[in-house]
Amino acid sequence: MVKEDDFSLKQLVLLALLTAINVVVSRIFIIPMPLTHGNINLCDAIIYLVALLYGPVAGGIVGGLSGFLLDLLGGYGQFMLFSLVVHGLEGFFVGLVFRYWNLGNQIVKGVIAGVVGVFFMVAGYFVTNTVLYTFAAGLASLFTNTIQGVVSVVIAIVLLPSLQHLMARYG
Amino acid sequence: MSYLSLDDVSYSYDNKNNAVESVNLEFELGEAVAIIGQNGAGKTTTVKMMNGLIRPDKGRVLLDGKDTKGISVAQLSHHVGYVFQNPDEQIFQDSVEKEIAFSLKKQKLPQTEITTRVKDAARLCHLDNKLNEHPYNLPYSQRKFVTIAAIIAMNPEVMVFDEPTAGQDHNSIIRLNKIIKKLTSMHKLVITITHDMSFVVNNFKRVIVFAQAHKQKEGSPAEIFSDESLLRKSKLEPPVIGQLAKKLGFSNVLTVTDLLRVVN
Amino acid sequence: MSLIELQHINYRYPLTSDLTIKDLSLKVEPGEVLGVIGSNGSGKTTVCNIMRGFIPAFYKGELEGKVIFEDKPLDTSNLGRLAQKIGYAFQNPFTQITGVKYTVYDEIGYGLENLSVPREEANEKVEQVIKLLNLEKIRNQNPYDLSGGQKQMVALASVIVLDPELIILDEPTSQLDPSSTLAVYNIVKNLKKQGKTIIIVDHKVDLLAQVCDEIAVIQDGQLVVKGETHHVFSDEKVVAAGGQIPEVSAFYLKKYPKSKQVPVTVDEAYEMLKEAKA
Amino acid sequence: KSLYPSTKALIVLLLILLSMMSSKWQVQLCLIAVTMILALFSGTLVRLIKLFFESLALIVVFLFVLQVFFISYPDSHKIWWVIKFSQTGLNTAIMLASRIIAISLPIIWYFLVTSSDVIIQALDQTKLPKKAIFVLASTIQVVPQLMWQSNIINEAQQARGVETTGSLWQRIKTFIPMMGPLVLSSVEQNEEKVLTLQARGFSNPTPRTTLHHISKKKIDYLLDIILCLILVVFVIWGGKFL
Repeated sequence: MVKEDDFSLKQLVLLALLTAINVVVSRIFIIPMPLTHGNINLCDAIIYLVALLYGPVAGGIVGGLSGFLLDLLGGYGQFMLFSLVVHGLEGFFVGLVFRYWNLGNQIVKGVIAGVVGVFFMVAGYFVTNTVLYTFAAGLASLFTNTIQGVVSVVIAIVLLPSLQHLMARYG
Repeated sequence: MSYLSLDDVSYSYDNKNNAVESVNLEFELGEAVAIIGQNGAGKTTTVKMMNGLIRPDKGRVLLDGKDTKGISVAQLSHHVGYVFQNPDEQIFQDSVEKEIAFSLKKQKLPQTEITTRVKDAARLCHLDNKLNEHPYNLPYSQRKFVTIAAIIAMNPEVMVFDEPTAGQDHNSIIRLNKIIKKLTSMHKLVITITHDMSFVVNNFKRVIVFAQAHKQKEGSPAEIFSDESLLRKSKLEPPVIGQLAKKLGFSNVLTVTDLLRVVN
Repeated sequence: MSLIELQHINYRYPLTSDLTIKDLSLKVEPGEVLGVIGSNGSGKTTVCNIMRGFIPAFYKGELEGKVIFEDKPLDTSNLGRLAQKIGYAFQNPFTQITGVKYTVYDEIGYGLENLSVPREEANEKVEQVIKLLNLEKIRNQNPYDLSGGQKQMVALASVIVLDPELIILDEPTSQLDPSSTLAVYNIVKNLKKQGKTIIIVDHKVDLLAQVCDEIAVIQDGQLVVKGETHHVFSDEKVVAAGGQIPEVSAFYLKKYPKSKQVPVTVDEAYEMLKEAKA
Repeated sequence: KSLYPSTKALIVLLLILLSMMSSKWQVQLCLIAVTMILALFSGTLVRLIKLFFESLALIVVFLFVLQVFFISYPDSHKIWWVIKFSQTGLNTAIMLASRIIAISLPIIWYFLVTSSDVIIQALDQTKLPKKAIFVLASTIQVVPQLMWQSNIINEAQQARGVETTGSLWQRIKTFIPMMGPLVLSSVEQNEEKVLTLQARGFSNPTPRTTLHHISKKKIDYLLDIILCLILVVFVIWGGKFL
């Protein structure tokens, strides 16, 4: 896991802040999606962005923690612990692929990292729904979560350059 | 008929205690008015009614004779500009120029019009050589001028400043002073909430005092700061020169120039 | 012997071309209350950051010159440990809530926990500070639910409770209303009585002049003048440097130009005017 | 209610595990009853039920209706158009609904009887790295703070002509003006926040002390042991009963 001095205090405060921002943004901005009878929120997009910008560990922490807190605050207590793991892995692997797998230009890398992330998220919730409910519920979640994931990857890739710009300013 | 009037307005945040109770106010174009009082006295709640951010539970807000009920904040913003206390709650563009131009672009004004308006507003706020800077590279006090310029560029008839003097140094306060003079000379109505009493006596002819959700009194600085019981009730202190003048036996003297005159 | 001394400090922030601080030297004696004034962007906050060791330990950039604290070069290797020696409060009340504690009481005690103060002693200290700053009413509230003025008081309390030798207050009242501002200054007066060394940056010169033994004026990263309060405000250099002087001093100077000593409070002004007439 | 946080967590964990291991709705009902009793004793029953209806009831009903009337099973018979009824569906639906309720109620209950400051306090006393605790604690506290700030930003942007209500497209357009200041000012304030923590001695190397201490009582330890035993028993022989 993380060694004590792997994270400076500055990064630590930033992680907490990013997680909080993710929770707030995901709760405020909900895009109604006609196709899925549900909503798309920006939670995954922000997890991808954090992972792309700050690497696997940050992605994992922000992902896991914000998934956990969102379910807690949203009243989906039964999902809470699963989300911690699923979104945590999602963020971690997006960061890992993007940072350490040399695949050419940033967009290609971002897309591939994103696809890996979507895979973890979709598979994770398939398992979650199967365990918690039924196999059918698991299957049903595949479709909605794939849409959620793909939209998130697109949003993340679009916003990435301007945020990299911002990050260069604040370090 | 005055340009902006609050007609017996009341408002409460929690349905129990009124934050503002039965307030009547009339404003004309070309005026500069200061609103003073302790935090929690109802100042901000009152001015937020002027641009519709808060809708009165009771009473009406009339702009140019028309009830503002049912007009959205965004629409009202073309007539009533509001500068929030903390500039960081509205700045998001990556240059001062874009930040000032943001609302104008939303209105789809022609580019030449936008350019002149941005330039004029920036010049008034001493930002003309900062237009290409990132707002967050500027110190806090200058970011505040960025938000002031952004509202001035929208060219509304009424401008509300919420504590523009907080955190400002001597020169910036002089600059604010000039901005307010210029705006009133352009026949604008300027309403300012402030805690700085010497700023009040040096710049405003009309002062409104709030305490405990009520408008306590309005009048000239001299009328306000000579009313001992009012000051006690609203926990206000006259500016130091006023205190000194009183000790020396002069009433209604509030500024350095006035005191010099009477002493000599 | 001085408590803290800056010797020929030059400092440049990263990615900037100009020096923010230029050859600045400054001494603060133990028990002294020093007011620092100057226009925005003149480098006041930077000077405070250097004294607290935030520069160079947190903000990088090029720092030249020496900072001597208690006769030794300031040890900036661990900023946390330094908290027992130098207290620091900021301008913005909102950033000064740590966010990890749920009551004012715990927030004030957070520093003591970090500095390994034993439980009983820590609780005693927190109680004392709560009494000193009159925070009884809000002790069980969540710090985030407080007003700006109250937050600033809690921030001050959190610094005072660590009982540091030197307290640096960087524009502690700029976002506060008049009654909260007065409360902050009353605390400073109290600390002064206890013999604390305090450095305050503020634009409210009328209040600053009442508590400060000395005033330093900074312009463009340089020390323009430093001296005894009543003398400093008679110095033309202060106004020339964009510094504000107390209104009563300004009045007195206009009435009696070329005075070497000016009043800074209403009472002083009254006395001095009476004397001058007589 | 006055139990130690981790003991309460253990109760919740046990209830959830049992619910997941079991495939009988009767067992689920028992578990729900147990939670209700717990809530009754801690004086939170009314709020528990209220919260349940606010958050979960709709989903439960939705799933129930979906299972019973829409999903095809071998024994489905058509009622009208796509609506059909099946006994298997009904059984599955009862099972599913009771399980969701059985899992989520204990969790809601836990957060009703355990305030987050107590959880943080308990974590503080463990040997977990203080940085991890810091991230968790500060995130939980900052969320409402940011929510509040986003309201002010909303007002500030309306005041410069941004329409924040209306059509979907209208609201998407407000995204940048809303999020920009929120992110920028938070990041901007980040440095000062870090320095504040330093000024409170955060990175002091000596071990932390704590102002308060909440201790495990005998009953906590006792319950811990009993709960673990129950768990072990069910894991080994549970299959037969569940």
